[in-house]
Amino acid sequence: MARSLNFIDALNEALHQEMERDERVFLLGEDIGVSGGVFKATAGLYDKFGEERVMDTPLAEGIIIAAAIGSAMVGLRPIAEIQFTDFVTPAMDQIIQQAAKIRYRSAGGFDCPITVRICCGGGVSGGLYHSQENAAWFVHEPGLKVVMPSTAYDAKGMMLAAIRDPNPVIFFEHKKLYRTAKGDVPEGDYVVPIGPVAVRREGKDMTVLTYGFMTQVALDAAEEMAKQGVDVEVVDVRTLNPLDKDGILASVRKTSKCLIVHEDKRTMGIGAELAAIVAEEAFEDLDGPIVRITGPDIPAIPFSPPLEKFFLVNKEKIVAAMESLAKY
Amino acid sequence: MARSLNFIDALNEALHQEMERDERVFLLGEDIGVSGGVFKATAGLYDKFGEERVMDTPLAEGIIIAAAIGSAMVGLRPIAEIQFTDFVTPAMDQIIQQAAKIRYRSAGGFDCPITVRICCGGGVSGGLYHSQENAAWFVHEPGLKVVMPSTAYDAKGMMLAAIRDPNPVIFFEHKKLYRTAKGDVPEGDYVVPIGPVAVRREGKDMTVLTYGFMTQVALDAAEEMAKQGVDVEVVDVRTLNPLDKDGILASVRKTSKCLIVHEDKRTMGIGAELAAIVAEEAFEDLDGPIVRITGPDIPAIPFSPPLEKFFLVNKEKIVAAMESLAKY
Amino acid sequence: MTTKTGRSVAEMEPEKASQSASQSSELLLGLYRSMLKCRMCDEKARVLFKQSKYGGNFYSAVGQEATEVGAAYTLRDDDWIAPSHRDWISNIIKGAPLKFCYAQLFAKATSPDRGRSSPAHMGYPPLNVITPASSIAGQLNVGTGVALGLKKLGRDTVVVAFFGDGATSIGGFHEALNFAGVHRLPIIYVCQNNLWAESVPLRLQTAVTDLSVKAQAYGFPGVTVDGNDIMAVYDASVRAIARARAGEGPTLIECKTYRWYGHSEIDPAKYRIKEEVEAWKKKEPIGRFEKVLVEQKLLNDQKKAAMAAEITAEIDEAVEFAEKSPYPDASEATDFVWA
Amino acid sequence: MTTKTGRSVAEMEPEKASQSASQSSELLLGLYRSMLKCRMCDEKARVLFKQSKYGGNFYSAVGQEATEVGAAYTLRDDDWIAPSHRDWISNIIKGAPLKFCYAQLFAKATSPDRGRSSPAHMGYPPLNVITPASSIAGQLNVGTGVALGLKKLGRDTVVVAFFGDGATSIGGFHEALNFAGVHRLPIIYVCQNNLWAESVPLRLQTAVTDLSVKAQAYGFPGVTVDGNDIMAVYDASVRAIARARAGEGPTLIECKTYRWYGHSEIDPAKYRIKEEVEAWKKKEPIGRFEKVLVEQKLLNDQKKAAMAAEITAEIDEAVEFAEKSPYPDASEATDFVWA
Ligand SMILES: Cc1ncc(C[n+]2csc(CCOP(=O)(O)OP(=O)(O)O)c2C)c(N)n1
Ligand SMILES: Cc1ncc(C[n+]2csc(CCOP(=O)(O)OP(=O)(O)O)c2C)c(N)n1
Ligand SMILES: [Mg+2]
Ligand SMILES: [Mg+2]
Repeated sequence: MARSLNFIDALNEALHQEMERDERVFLLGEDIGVSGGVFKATAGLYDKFGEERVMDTPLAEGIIIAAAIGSAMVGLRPIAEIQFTDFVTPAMDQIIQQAAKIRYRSAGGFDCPITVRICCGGGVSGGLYHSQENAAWFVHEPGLKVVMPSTAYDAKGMMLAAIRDPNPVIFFEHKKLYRTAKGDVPEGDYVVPIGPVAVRREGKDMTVLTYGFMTQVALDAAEEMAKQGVDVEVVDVRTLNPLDKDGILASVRKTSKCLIVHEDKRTMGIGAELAAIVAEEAFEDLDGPIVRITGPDIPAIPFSPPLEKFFLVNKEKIVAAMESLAKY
Repeated sequence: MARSLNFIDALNEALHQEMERDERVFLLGEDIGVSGGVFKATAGLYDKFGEERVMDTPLAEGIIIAAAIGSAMVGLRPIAEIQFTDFVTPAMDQIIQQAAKIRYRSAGGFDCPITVRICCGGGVSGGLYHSQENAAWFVHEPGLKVVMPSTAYDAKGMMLAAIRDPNPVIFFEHKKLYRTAKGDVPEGDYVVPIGPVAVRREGKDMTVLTYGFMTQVALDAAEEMAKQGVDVEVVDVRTLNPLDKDGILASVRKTSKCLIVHEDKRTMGIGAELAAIVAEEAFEDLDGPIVRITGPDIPAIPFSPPLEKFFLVNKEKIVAAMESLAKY
Repeated sequence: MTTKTGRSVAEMEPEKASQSASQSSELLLGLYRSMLKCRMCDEKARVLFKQSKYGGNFYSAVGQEATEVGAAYTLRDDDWIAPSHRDWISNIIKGAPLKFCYAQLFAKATSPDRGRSSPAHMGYPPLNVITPASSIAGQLNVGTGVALGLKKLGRDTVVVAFFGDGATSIGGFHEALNFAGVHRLPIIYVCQNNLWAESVPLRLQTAVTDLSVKAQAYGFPGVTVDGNDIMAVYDASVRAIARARAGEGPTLIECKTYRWYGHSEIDPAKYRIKEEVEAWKKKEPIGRFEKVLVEQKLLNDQKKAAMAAEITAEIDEAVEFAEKSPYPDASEATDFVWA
Repeated sequence: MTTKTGRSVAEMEPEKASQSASQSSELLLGLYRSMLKCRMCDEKARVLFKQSKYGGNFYSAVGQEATEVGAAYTLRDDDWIAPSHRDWISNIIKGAPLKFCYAQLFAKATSPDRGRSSPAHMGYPPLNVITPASSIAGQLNVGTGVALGLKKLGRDTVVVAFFGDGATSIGGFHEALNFAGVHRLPIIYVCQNNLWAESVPLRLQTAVTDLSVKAQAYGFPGVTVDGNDIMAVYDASVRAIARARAGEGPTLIECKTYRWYGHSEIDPAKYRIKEEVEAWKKKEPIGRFEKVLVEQKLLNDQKKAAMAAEITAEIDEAVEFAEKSPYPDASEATDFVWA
């Protein structure tokens, strides 16, 4: 049976259920235990499973990841939390040089089935160091899987998929979704496979490739365009590494127009790779340029409300881009 | 007067001359002093300038970068070395969260005029951890400048520009160029500005966007194509952040075809951004798909000779791509 | 009684502030006034947050004033402070005009960073207070770099870097202190051990009891002091600063202290037991020091009230300035990316 | 005489290996044979490199055999080793067949990693030797994670992690040891302090003399032993391993030792003075231990020659296997990216 749940409650439920089902699963991170996490994603787990399976760690992101990697190598299923993606940089060496490469460098001698939960994204007055995205770096790294769900349903289903995946999965959670993305979530066990895109709205005139919180904003913009008679297809690229090329190309080939939307900064954002794939493999199907609507190229989202607003992509910016692309 | 110098000797000369000219300049890094560096890029400097200005540091990339940042903030001009880009990951927090953002977050209250020399690239049997590129991550970060010269002339001129630049400059040196890229280098002081691309070969039929060691390989391929009557323009995108959009677009608009070549892995490599720029802003000028010739999506360049060879882009792979693109 | 951190409160009990008879009354009153000002400014910042006058978050240092003031009070204008998230008041101690401190909270165009950083992450470039990033221990690393630069320039200027107990676990702490030890840099590392890093108690942060032992790994002195005893912090800091100025290298000072409130204004801090909080409140630095000053007849109720009134007036004016200041214009968002 | 590291050689002089009369002759001969095998295999690896039989690089551990053998000799098959770049021989000690060790150097399809890692970066999954990355201290972090996992599984299995003096400076070292201290993990950190990190002398690496003091920062024991005295390393390791197996937590063992050759086969090591090298060669572990065994009549020239002949035969066979093995096919390059 499905009930309507918030994104964060769906996540929380996935953690509860998988920890019950599989005793190899344990959590580690800063403030995830007694306090249940900054956003309460891990609420209730400490009380239920105790401090051996819900570990509040020292303030040291590198060893959080390494402790996960090592215990995964001996057969456990750790879920590590990086409190904010802004603080993933101290763990880069562990994620890039260890997690992404241990299976490859040992020719399968050692596996690394870890899940790394990372809270990301802006729009909640987080400022320069509580609003970053940073997912693009990890899309550059084969050996990692990278996902960013946009619905409560996917939050639970992809979390279960991530934990059970034999690879290191970086699981990005856009903080703005936690309590705004509410939707039907089955009570029982189900998995949303890592890999395929989800077409959130079918349309024939234009494809929007997006992910995370922007999926909802793009859907709003698509509704607006419908009033103007433009039928927009919204593709939620919820798995960012490896990318579902077929799913992406199928939509663009159908609509012949491609708009890419993400909150992250423009240059070398994930939109760059999406655009490159389309420009290389669907060139002959395109009726117009591949347009990116993204954050501007500034170091991070500044705090002051007017500055934050300037950074963020909103419905108006997307609609404006859709309108001009529709003219081609 | 110009003489023919190796890439590495040109670099070394730039360091010598700038340290003589400007006493604020100092070097720090692992093994750069007494031993003159793994590749001898800093040879002779320790003997000339002493251990205060040529500092062998503890084995800790984070503090190497932070020591540079802090001393730049008080008016010095540090040049930090990361011995191999494979070992830049422990310094990510310092580069991304500090160097790239200190000026922005203080609204110009503090500046960060550091140069970070990083040796990168494959093709010398370096294996998984002595062959990486990793430049793409830094192209994602406004506030940083990122360069990768391809000639001895640029090695000196861009190094002088980097040291004098008021921003943090990440200076990538492809190790394969050190002793293969030989060319005329003026004895005196000159600067190759950070920013503009260099058109290394003019052509009218097709543009190749590339950088670093691949520039030479692309030029070889272009000569091969000339024999087939295809006139290829080779654009050396030697500044990777911020990108010279105008220079890139001017060439593509002229030739109407765009091939992108880099050694790095494909997905989220710098070619993605180059393709995205072209697909967005020169779409109407294009006569064919934007093709990328790159390393495959595997975690890093493996050691065993057949595996390394499989990874590397060579003239044959580029020529094959040029031939099929020429058909459009 | 044993706290959740696993140590007995009694064990940590410092009963009253130490007396330094040799110190001038001007100094003692100055220290007192500085602590009082910090406390009042900080409490005001909390009120303003609760009134939704600004967004984001605030990290109160109420209860830790002796540590901040004792360490930074004697710094010269050209000395540096490398603060962290809980050290907004270090700007005040260094002498930054209050109006800029509140403009920072309000993220106005008049703030030193023109509204870029989060409210509590304040620096003040004119007085060498480094604008902090949130990344824990970043200030230790950059601060150590500054100390290297100062040494190279041959100055007798020093750096005071503040951080918490949690920060001692991360690699950046280690790299900074090790480097400073090798090069005998002019820096004072002031660890404000308030027993908690957000909700994580000290026993899960480290297996040691006194964080000052960590200095032994780096070959320079480490001392633990009662961080709620202003004169203890002051004395240790004066010695460490003198050492640093004389080119004798760094010192690690662990100040045992306590934050009264949650980690931030949105943290109810349910992970701490009431007894622990109450016990520490009894040992809070300002009241303790007040008793000493009253005994020495340097302070009385009247003087205290006058002082408070002065500070209140200053705060009110500053808050008004901040409120009236404009927000930065959206177009400024792209400024200061590259020089 | 003072070395470039700033310490006198005499100060470090350990004259002859300690005697452990209580140890069985089988053990003593076993330790000796293991060291001899390591030395011979390593020297062979160097010769093969010089003959261009393989590319990349090799990091010789000649001179450091007592540290490697003393620490790892008593490990069970299910125990783990987390090696670094200089610990190719730790695979041999753990029992990896020699043919795979040479196939690794030759980067053949028969190597444990099918030719992926650099020659010296060998792991052996069947015996829980972790395939190392080059990133210094990575093995300490991952090894600590393994120790956490083993503890959670309730096993009495332990991890031995090897690293150099240089590795003690990087943040990863600190985070690993701090975490292991908090959770009393079953891991033994074996620091092979050979006084140099490539060309960087110890005095530029750290301000301390004995790296074992660093354990104090983490709340577990640290000991410094003569790393060229096999019985000293052995005794300290046996104690530390027993501690770890009993759930009593980690130990840091600093072994003072020396690498005879350059950092790698392409490093002429001109940064070291001849006297330093010669002094250390005199203290090398195998000859020293030999004297003890000869005194105890456990060894004589004949026995020694027989042992060497046996080992030589084993090496020759292994090298032949490696040489005859095919390279991996280019198409394999894309295998093992994702599971
Ligand atoms: C690298 C990093 N990881 C996590 C955080 C989130 N965070 C902010 S403050 C804090 C706790 C800090 O504790 P402590 O160092 O004891 O300082 P205190 O807040 O007690 O003053 C954490 C985990 C961060 N800012 N940076
Ligand atoms: C993070 C990182 N930085 C730099 C290097 C390059 N490097 C390889 S070995 C080495 C020196 C290691 O010294 P030490 O830890 O003392 O070990 P030893 O080689 O003496 O056995 C360096 C700098 C590396 N592998 N990883
Ligand atoms: Mg604290
Ligand atoms: Mg060493």
